[in-house]
Amino acid sequence: MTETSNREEGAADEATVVDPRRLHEAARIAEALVFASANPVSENYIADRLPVGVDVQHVMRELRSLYSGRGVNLVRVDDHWAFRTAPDLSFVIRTDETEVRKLSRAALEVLSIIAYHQPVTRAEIEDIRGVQTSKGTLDVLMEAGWVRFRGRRRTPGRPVTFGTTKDFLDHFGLEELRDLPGLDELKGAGLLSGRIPANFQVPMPLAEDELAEDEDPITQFDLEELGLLTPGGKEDE
Amino acid sequence: MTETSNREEGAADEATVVDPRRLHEAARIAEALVFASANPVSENYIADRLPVGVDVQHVMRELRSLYSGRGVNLVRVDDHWAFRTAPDLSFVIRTDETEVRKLSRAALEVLSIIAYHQPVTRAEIEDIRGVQTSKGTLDVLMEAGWVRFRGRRRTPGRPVTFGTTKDFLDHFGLEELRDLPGLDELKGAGLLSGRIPANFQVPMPLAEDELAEDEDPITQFDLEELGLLTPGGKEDE
Amino acid sequence: MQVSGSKVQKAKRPDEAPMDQLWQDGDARGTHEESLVVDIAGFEGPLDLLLHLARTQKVDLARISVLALAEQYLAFVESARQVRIELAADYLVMAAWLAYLKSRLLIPRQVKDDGPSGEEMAASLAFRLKRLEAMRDAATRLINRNRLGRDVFARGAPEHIPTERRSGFDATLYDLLNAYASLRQRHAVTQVTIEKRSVWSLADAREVLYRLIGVMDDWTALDHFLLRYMTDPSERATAIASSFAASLEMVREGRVEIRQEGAFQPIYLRRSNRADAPREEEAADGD
Repeated sequence: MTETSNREEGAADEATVVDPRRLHEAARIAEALVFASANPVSENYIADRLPVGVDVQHVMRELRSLYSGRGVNLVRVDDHWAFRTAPDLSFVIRTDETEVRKLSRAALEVLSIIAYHQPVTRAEIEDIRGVQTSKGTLDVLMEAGWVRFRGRRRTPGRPVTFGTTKDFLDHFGLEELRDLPGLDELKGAGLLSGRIPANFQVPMPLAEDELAEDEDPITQFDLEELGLLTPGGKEDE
Repeated sequence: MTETSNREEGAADEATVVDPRRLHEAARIAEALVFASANPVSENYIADRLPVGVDVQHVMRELRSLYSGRGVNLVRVDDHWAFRTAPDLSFVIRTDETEVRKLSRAALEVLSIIAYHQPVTRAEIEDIRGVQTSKGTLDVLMEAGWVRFRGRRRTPGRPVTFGTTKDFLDHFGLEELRDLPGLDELKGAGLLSGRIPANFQVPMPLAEDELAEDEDPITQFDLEELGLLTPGGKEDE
Repeated sequence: MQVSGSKVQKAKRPDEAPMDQLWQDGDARGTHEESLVVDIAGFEGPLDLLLHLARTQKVDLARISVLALAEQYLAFVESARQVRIELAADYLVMAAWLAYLKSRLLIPRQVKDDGPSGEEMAASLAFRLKRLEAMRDAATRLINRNRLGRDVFARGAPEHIPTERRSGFDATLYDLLNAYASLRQRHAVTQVTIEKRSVWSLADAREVLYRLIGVMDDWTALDHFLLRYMTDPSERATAIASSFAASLEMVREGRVEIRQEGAFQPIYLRRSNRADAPREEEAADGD
């Protein structure tokens, strides 16, 4: 909490009445108020919260010049104050970023079923969920990079099986699929209530590189045959 | 992570030669990046966006000291950086709508046990509290984003373990877990290991070793009188 | 800080009624018998109650008499019984353990006896009380820190969310598990009639017991203490049978080891080494 000496000069006009310590404190308050507010803050609102006898306009002018050369500027809009990224730096903030989207409830459900029940076919996913799964949901999960085609079930129709990816483990902070909590642990954590039937089971997922007994590995040929293109493969790159 | 650390090493040497203009520019960028986000921004993320050859740690240290006396401070949370209002100004900023999550006594107790003992299993939490954890408790803490499944203990039964999150550190203003209040004393007193420490004696003042005014130092004789023999007393074992 | 010593009264003499001690600590815990049930509900389990009782001994944990504490607790449980207050099983199991502890402290050790000594048990209890209290203090310190959203504030108008994730989607493990659990739950519940919550079975009691003996990994003969506190005299015979069955079940699960010297001898239990972190200890298995 040391005072900045250069302030004293600028404050010359009021300096006779306000001591620099008070002024510095006022600046800290104004700064914090504007920073924490979701909307631009009116000058009156700030003034009400400053120590008595401190001129709000003076304080704000000081603050504005303090921030003028910095990465963040204090700007005034209609008697309201707000912090904004310095215009010349907007490129750092918006470049490569795509907006991060929240996964829909449906997508979360499908993803969790795939995680626990893999290798699992689409029909099985629908059976567990009790509703049809739109193709879009699986696409989203593929796009996210968390779900992949694992193989094909050796049953009539040779349905494709789904599984999770390495990125899935990374994202959710799991070392291996076996780290997913089991029935007792979900119960213990309060995620499942005690009111579940005795035969209720939470499967222990198969490791990602392990094939089930009735599963064939998926090949490029399969993908082409099915008219499936690995997502992300074409679009962005 | 590994790539950046290489870079940092190399950059550290150059830091002295980097011209101040470049450094100032880097500081502006870092400032803008951290300022623009409500959540802590990872050091790697910042480093990726700084001019080549600038040491991110150096820049952040400089920025931290620049903001140290101000109304908004730069704080570090687990290799991430964030701007936060200065704690002494809370009275100005707090409004009636301001509210933090209220925790039950049980939830708070479980939270601190997880924080100090992590990674910790549910059975261990219950062992420390001597009572079953009610279903909702862990759920509440996980929903708050303060507690997470960490993995599994490499012991028979492979129980899942719990730990705290970055949000936990951020919420309680901790730079890292080592900053947990009283951690060293608790460790020193053997209170964080599952087993009774070898030198554990029944009689031991709780936090501090000073005796209250109305207390005499305890002696072996007193203990016998109380019907207690310390396990450490039998030295022949 | 929670209950401080300020309102707690003078050191206890053994002949004093323990209830007086308990209810005279006015703050937050009532002062007359009618509020008894509420008072018990105010405790976070038997260890919490013990901590509270320990504080009423005036001396701090350093100089606590574990024996006196055990007696106080047992007297409390007895009184609760007399006024027909139902105590949660956790409390009763602790009572059983303390009754056993008391017997170990009072009866001279037999040569052939290889259960834990009373002193070891007392030390274990004191350690656990101390550890719990330490965690409480830590919790208090934690909660009194400058907290985000209460004392310290983040940028109110964030301009972007920095992300290094290759994936353009966000979700936490908790979101995922929560989605899975509630989905499965939803479908499970539609198919079953809801099971009625039964009273504490002996298997449940054993589970709690197993946790209570936590730090004791030596042979412990808790059975008849457990039965005494957990059951009605009239049901004791069947209870013994089912408890024995339950313990065999736990043995099969590898959670406990069990031993009996001979017919009608006490049944000794201990936590199985397999179920826990290894500890160097030559098993004195005499069977």
